[in-house]
Amino acid sequence: MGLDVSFDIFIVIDLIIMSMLLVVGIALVRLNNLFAVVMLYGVYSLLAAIWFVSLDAVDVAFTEAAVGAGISTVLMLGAMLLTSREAKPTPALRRWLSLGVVGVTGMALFYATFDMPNFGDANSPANSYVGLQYMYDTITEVGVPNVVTAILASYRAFDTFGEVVVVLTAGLGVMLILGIGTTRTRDGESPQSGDETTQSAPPVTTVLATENHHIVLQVVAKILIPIIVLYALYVQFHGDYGPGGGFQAGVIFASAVILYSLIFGMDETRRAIPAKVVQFGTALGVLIFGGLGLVTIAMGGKFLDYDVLTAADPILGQHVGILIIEVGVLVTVASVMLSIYYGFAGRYRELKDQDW
Amino acid sequence: MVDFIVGHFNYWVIITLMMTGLYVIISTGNLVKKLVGLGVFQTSVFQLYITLSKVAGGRPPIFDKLPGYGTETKYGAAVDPLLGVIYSNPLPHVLILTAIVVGVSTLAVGLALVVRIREAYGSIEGDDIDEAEYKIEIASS
Amino acid sequence: MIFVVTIMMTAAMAMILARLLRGPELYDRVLAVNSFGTKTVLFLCLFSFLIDRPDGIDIAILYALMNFIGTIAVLKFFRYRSLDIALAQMALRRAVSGEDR
Amino acid sequence: MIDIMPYLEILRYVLAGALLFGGAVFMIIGAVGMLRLPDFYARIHAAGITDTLATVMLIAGMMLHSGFTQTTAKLALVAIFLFLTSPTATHAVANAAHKAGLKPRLGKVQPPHPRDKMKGAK
Repeated sequence: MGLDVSFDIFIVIDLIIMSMLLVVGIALVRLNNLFAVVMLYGVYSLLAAIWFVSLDAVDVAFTEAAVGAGISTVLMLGAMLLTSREAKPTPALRRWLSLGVVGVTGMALFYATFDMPNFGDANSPANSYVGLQYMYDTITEVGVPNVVTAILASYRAFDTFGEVVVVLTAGLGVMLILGIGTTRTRDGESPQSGDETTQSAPPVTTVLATENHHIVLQVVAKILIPIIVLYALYVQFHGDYGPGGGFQAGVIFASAVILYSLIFGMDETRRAIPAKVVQFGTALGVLIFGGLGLVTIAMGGKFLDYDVLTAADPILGQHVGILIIEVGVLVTVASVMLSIYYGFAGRYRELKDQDW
Repeated sequence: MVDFIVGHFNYWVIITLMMTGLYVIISTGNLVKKLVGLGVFQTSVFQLYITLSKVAGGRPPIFDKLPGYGTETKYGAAVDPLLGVIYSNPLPHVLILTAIVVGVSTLAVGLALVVRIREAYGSIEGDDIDEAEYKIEIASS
Repeated sequence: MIFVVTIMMTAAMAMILARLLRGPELYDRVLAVNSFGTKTVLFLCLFSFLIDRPDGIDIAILYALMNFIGTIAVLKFFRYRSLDIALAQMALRRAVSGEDR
Repeated sequence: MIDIMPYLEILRYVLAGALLFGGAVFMIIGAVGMLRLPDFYARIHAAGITDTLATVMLIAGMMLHSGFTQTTAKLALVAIFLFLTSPTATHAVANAAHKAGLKPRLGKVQPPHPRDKMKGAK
């Protein structure tokens, strides 16, 4: 068994994954209970992650599993909590009209695929020029076994820098729209707008009731959270040799803190990681990234050209440069995800432990 | 003919998923479900890129044992015997890696807007919002 | 050998997916998602054995953790605004399903 | 003294195959149970089978198959995490469902769920 087995043996697995994806996609259309829709979306991005693994895209599968199935489920649940739980069914006319539009677009795209290269074709235009050249150059110029990290962090460092600034801007945007949860603590009551339960709930502090309802969850969380953070660091530093890197590590770290806040409550989390630190962290990562760029210019190279970092051995300079910017990406992505979660968590009152 | 179908079957599945996402975006009035449809649509675009990058019989673009540094100059790299192994194309993976994280960031901003719309208009169904806006229009004019 | 086991694993995943789509109560769906996640972790391990690449197991470890966080999040958020709504709906559903729906 | 190493090698793979196959069979039993059992609290037992027994057998089979390598260490990590998280998650689901007032369907005289009526489920 192993890779020398002929290519078609994986078609069976691909077909199964694709059919499951289609089933979940169709189910997403028909469901109106938003909880079910959000959970199905988590399953959908998980199946997409499996498909990426079978398509040899291990880094992308890693990110899709961490981001798609983890963080976006929690964010959507946070948003759904503040909005409604049931979507209104769509009227029949609108359903048929949109089906028509979708059908026409689908036909056009379907027609467009006729002259696309066959699946897995080695000398298709996409696979034969730039991608191949990166494979050759990485050995000599960057010396990092994981070519994807080499391209992401070294060849396209400027593009990754721009992308980290995009993540920062998204964090700022959510902070401006939702605040970072300070509104709740200032007047003790979240600005819960008028909905069914309009009675202003008393300022709720998570009273650790005598008979604690979640002793099992708390014990397991106490065991798990340090391991998750350790795994995030492993993913961060293992990025050069296997799937991993700054983005995935940041998301895993953020989900560890989110798990802590889910079980121990928002006030404990705010005491552990105050909102100020999270805000500072979002900017710190970009500072590290940009700072390294300026350092390379100061040392005579171009912006984010790591060869000059260690004049003796350019390959070592590449390793050092990649590690530093991965730390920058980790800090920014983790703090942005946390600040977004703080923004959502700040707008609803804390559920007492014995209620769930 | 069969080779054509097997070769293009991935693209047809991806187009179907893309159209499912598009249908959800267009047909539903609920803003949160619209964002879920957008997520489905985005993921199908990522799948298209990654399907293009797969090379038949290839392996993930990670060198097992890093080959010795080429003695050649920086650009005339000696072709290393290790490269006899087929690897999939790493470039689309890089593009999609950043696209996923940017996608989640925009999703977060979108959800934040939905929350504020809910607090401003009291509902996140498309037509209820129009009614509320219409009433505000009438009240203010 | 591993290929046969992987195919059996996907069959089990398909059944769990059926329960996920059909599950009447939300808690059936939460259970199905959690069980589907566990099966996916094992599927990833098996699949990385099939293609002789140890990288798939990293993703399996990651998803074993993420699955737990997702389940806890759904459970907690479901209870937030539903203290009264859920009970009413469930009672109504049971009453309706008592007679003929 | 005959050299038994090759036989051990063969035994290892045979045992690995048996464990893998057994794990897969129990996985399918759990999945069928999940699908067919009438009530939420019954389905939790089906989920239990797959979370504990099938997982251990599959991971043990894979560990045997991969011998003493870094992959085995990673597999051990997967086993630990699965063993830690999935029973806790199932406990949390059951606890939440019970607190939300989901009553188990007791007694044989229970009217079949309307959905199963067409299939004539008893």
